[in-house]
Amino acid sequence: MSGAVKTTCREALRAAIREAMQRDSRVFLMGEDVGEYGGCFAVSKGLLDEFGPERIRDTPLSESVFVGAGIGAAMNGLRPIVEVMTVNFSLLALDQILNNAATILHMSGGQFNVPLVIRMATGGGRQLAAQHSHSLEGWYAHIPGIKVLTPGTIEDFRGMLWTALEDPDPVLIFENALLYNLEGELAEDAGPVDISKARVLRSGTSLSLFSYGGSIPKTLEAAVQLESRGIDPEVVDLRTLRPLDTATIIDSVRRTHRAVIVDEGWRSGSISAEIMARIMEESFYELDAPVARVCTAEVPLPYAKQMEDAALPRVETIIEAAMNVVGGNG
Amino acid sequence: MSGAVKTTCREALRAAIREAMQRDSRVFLMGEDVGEYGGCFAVSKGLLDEFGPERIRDTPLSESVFVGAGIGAAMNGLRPIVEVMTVNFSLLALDQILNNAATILHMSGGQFNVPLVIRMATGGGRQLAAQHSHSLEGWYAHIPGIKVLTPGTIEDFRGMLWTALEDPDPVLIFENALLYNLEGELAEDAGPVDISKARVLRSGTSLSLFSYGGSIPKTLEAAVQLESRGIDPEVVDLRTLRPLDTATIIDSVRRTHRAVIVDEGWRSGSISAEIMARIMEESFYELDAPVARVCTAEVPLPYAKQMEDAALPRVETIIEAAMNVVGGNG
Amino acid sequence: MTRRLEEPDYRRRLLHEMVRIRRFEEKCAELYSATKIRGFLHLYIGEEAGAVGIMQALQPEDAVVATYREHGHALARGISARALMAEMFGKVEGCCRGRGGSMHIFDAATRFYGGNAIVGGGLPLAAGLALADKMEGRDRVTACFFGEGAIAEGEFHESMNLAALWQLPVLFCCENNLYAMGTALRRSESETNLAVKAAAYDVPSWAVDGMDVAAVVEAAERAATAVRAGGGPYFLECRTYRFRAHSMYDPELYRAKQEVEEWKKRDPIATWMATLEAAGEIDAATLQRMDADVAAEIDDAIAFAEAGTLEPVADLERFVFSERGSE
Amino acid sequence: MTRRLEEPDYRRRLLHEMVRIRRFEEKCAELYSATKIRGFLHLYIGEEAGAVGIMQALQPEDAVVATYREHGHALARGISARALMAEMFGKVEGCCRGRGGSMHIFDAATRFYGGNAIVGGGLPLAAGLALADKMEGRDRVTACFFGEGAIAEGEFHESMNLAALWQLPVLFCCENNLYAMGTALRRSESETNLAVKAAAYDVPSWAVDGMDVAAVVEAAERAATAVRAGGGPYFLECRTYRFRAHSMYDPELYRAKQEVEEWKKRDPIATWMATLEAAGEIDAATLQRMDADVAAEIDDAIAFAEAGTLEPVADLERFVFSERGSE
Ligand SMILES: Cc1ncc(C[n+]2csc(CCOP(=O)(O)OP(=O)(O)O)c2C)c(N)n1
Ligand SMILES: Cc1ncc(C[n+]2csc(CCOP(=O)(O)OP(=O)(O)O)c2C)c(N)n1
Ligand SMILES: [Mg+2]
Ligand SMILES: [Mg+2]
Repeated sequence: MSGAVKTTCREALRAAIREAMQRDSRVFLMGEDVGEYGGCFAVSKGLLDEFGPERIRDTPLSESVFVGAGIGAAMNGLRPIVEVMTVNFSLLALDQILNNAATILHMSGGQFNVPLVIRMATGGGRQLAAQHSHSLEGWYAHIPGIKVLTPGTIEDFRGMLWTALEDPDPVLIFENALLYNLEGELAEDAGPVDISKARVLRSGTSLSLFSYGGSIPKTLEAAVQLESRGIDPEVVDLRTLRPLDTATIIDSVRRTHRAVIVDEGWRSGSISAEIMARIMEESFYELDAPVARVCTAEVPLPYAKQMEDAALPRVETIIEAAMNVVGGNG
Repeated sequence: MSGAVKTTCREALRAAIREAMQRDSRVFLMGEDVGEYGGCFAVSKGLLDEFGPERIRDTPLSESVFVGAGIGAAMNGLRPIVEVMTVNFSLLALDQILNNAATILHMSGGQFNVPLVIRMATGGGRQLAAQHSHSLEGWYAHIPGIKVLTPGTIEDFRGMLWTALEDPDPVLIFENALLYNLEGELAEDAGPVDISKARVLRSGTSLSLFSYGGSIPKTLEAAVQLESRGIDPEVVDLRTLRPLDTATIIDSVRRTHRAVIVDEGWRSGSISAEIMARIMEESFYELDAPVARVCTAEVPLPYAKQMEDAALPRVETIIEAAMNVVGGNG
Repeated sequence: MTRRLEEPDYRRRLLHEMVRIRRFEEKCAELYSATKIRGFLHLYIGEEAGAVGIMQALQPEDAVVATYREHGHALARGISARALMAEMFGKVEGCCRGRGGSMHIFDAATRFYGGNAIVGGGLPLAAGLALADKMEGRDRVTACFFGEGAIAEGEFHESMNLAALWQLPVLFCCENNLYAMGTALRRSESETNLAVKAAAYDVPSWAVDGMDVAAVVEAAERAATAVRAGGGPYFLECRTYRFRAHSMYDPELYRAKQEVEEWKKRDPIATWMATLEAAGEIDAATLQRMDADVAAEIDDAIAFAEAGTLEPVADLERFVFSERGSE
Repeated sequence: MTRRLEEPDYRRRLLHEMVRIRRFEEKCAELYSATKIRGFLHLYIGEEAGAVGIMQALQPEDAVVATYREHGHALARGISARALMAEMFGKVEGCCRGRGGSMHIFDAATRFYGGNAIVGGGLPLAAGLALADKMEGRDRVTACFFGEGAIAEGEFHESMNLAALWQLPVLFCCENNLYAMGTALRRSESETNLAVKAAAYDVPSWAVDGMDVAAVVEAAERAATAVRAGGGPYFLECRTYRFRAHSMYDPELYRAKQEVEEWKKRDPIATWMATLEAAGEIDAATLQRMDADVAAEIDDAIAFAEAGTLEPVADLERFVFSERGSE
């Protein structure tokens, strides 16, 4: 392995896009303000100069058509990366995602696959209030026919796009906007990553903490603090919410017998609920205590900081849930 | 109580709409083909003649604007019933539902409520294939700020609309299209129903079968067949998927110690998962076996009958799941 | 473009194509009553000149996007009656293994990209297909069919704008049959002159009598030529009428029988037949042979569909994702 | 409509209104840097003549729907600087208890229906507000503000059509500042003459110099009068320009400094001030008093916001549903 460089998730992602465009002339990026503006999160900054307006393609404010156009272009030989600025606006394109992208391969009897990558920023925590703070990746994971990726580490910001572009089917990548500035070390030759597996970020024996995306840093921090309280948590980064890597989840629970799920989605009908259901189905008798979840409160996220903080998963609430699960009747 | 009349869910619903319009001049019905066509499921047949085109209002094919217009009209003193022909088309209006209807009251600090009722047909089983067979009511139940009703009995087809129209906040009613023709007895003076409670349709001791909407008849049939095998199932009609009546669910589980959930949504991230999570959270130590679920296979629904049948919950699959849960390690 | 339209053989072929679609669908209606075909069934009867005429302007490498009312387009595009009928019978020999049914006809060989049952849902796809062609420098056209009802959907607007802005080779084919289910155009659009819609995007447009197959051929060739030459999208309005109900469940309360009868006088098949007869280009014997050929083709398709097999339920989860081996 | 525009008092009031918005927002920018205001902050600086001019044509019982760039509209509509500033400070004394912030100003008293942060998301609401007024026979207007970028969204199209089809009393106010974030109009619309968009729905339209407050007042009064008289919707385009970045995060790579400078020469406040001065309707003393008044009002608003309290987190779940007692 070559040396490591210090970088950010934003830079890692930009490098991934650049490299994909260099590697494969069929790849192009399209979305609102990806070009002249430089990307609303500066992810694509500089790429317009490098690749020109044909391949770094600014779109009008028309989420439904540019997502649908991505589907059509993918079906006709290209490898589009469609950037929907944030998940909040993706609702306008949901018909295209669910009724076309996710459906056409099956419904056409296997004739037409849709090798499309859709990227979007997700998550709260920036005081952007009710219409700009959704975390709907767990919700999207309900839809058969798509894959749902949620990078939570710099390696995945670097590597998931590559793997997604090699996938013959639609892949949605949800990038928690708070992670773009996250710094870390990345191998100089960092490349594609396996998206079929969850990853144990920290081995432990007391309980399993399952998390993904923007909640990973919080969960790792909670783990550190739990350790200082004499608890030895395992931290599992789910990474891909659809298809879920149930095997890794169950394997972890079989070893720790206790679990907490940390998830920035609203609680009811969250991906946490699905994980609890799978643990119930596959390892009920291994559990020493009911699985707990730390989710976002079931409210439209408010602007005021104290209110938003109260609504979102926090290090303290993760610790509290973990303590309850560990201290519980076993 | 007065006498009972034989009727269908369709007739009961039409009677409910008619009565609401007679009772309250602020109520009107709007949607695609609700007027001159007579409603795509004939629910509103005859109402145009009775109430005229101002109050039985045909809309263009513009789901987003007519749902949004329902929100605006509700905020400005009216009581619209917006009919989105089927849930499949509601995706085009999801931005309005999630970012406006569900959000405005909270985000405006309690200033503006949205007393809107949105009705839509839902469900598969009619060989309408991948784009016309969704069951997304459980998915909608993820959204804070709305209520999600799923009538599964003739009483609820008759009564839920009334209660929904009295609600100050947005209420979505999902009508399984296979139930419109369902016949039954209805009290002549049938009126509004409580939407805050699940209902035990059949008391039993061996296990709890939780279900709603289009799966109710199948679940009741499965219960009859289970009885003949010496099993005594309780059948609980969830009725309202948001907010879920957790108390009734937990109460039933505390009595039966075993449960199966029957749900026409796709399995991963289904409302079944949420119910399993709540049972895990609130009555884990009461369970004698893991809760099981019977959901729709995770595929876009195919046209061919044998394939669609294989994908949907069936009486046999419910019985099989129940037998497993009852026979399981306890 | 005039070249072929003057050849009697070609003119007879147009008739044959329309008759084939008509008879095929008449059979479908019977087979629906006989419960051989299920789900929704939307007939194209009365509108045949549109699909037949427009397909004349397409090359094999062009693409087609259609709606749930697409049997005519599928047949005119070259999907076999066998594959189509087997699809409607839900048999694995159907073009989509019986998974799509009447509303979801897909065919890779003829670049037929569905069969879309969401009104307006195909338009963004068409823009994307054309975008890929343009970016790859291919001289292809994507013909996108939709009803006038779709014009009220935001997706129509977004698609027209994108196609015009990026000068994409899309031939927008609006089949204006005056009704969207039970909703007459004037109750769905504040401006019923559809050319003005195209003007809002600076897209050239042309309205053609959709009951006159020759007129449609000419208009389509003119439009496709412009698109293929890199002139960006084109909006073609086919003014037509559906003779049957919207679907098999429609009681047709919203229009007068008289109105339907008036339009039937302009039946595109009868009219074209009369033209050919008047020109002495067709005679009773030819017509009889044509009818017999069509009947034989359809009988064969039905027999094929009947003899077809059902997809095994074990295959239910195949093609949720691609089968990696087969890439 | 000329009546008031000739009165010096009224003309000075227009200036005062614009200055008030300008100073308020200049303070907001400072307070953002001081981290008193957080989240997104979109300034209206340069566009003040639009909100001020159009609000002149509205009555108290009319309704307003706006976007995330709505401080100017909120102030011009009569929401107090205190309630607005406290909202941006996230205080419970803010018009939305501090829950909405800059992008979500709501106020029941002035019928201000948001503050919508989804581009195009307010247009359907406006149609619905107007529908209720029409059905109830009330002579009210709903003014709906949106940027030219929203025209690419399907919701614009659906809303214009519905409003025109049903002749709803909506005053569509398009604030064309030539950019949607970094996307210039010509890179977002194939047809940049927005009047043609209105024509596609048979909606009367008028384009006005949005840097000239008197012109906006006249145009708005003409339009609102037509709408109030039952003539259906009206499309008013305000041609304007934003002098500042799109939001506090925008590096403004997409436009030349020179272009911004050119537009600044047409600053609606400076221009109007010059007009009043030239007419001898305003002098240095009056201007000084005006500045002082405005400064005092804003200082007071900031002090009010500073002194405000934070909503208790225990209230987080209040108003997810209505509080039944309070109905
Ligand atoms: C988004 C959406 N809304 C509603 C429907 C139900 N629906 C199916 S066909 C149809 C009428 C469409 O009319 P038009 O576009 O004119 O096509 P035509 O049927 O006349 O060929 C409607 C409302 C649908 N399929 N999709
Ligand atoms: C549906 C949607 N897509 C994207 C965005 C991100 N966004 C916020 S403002 C904006 C530009 C809007 O431009 P315009 O409508 O012209 O209004 P202006 O900001 O110029 O006042 C964009 C793209 C959004 N808020 N909503
Ligand atoms: Mg039509
Ligand atoms: Mg703008």
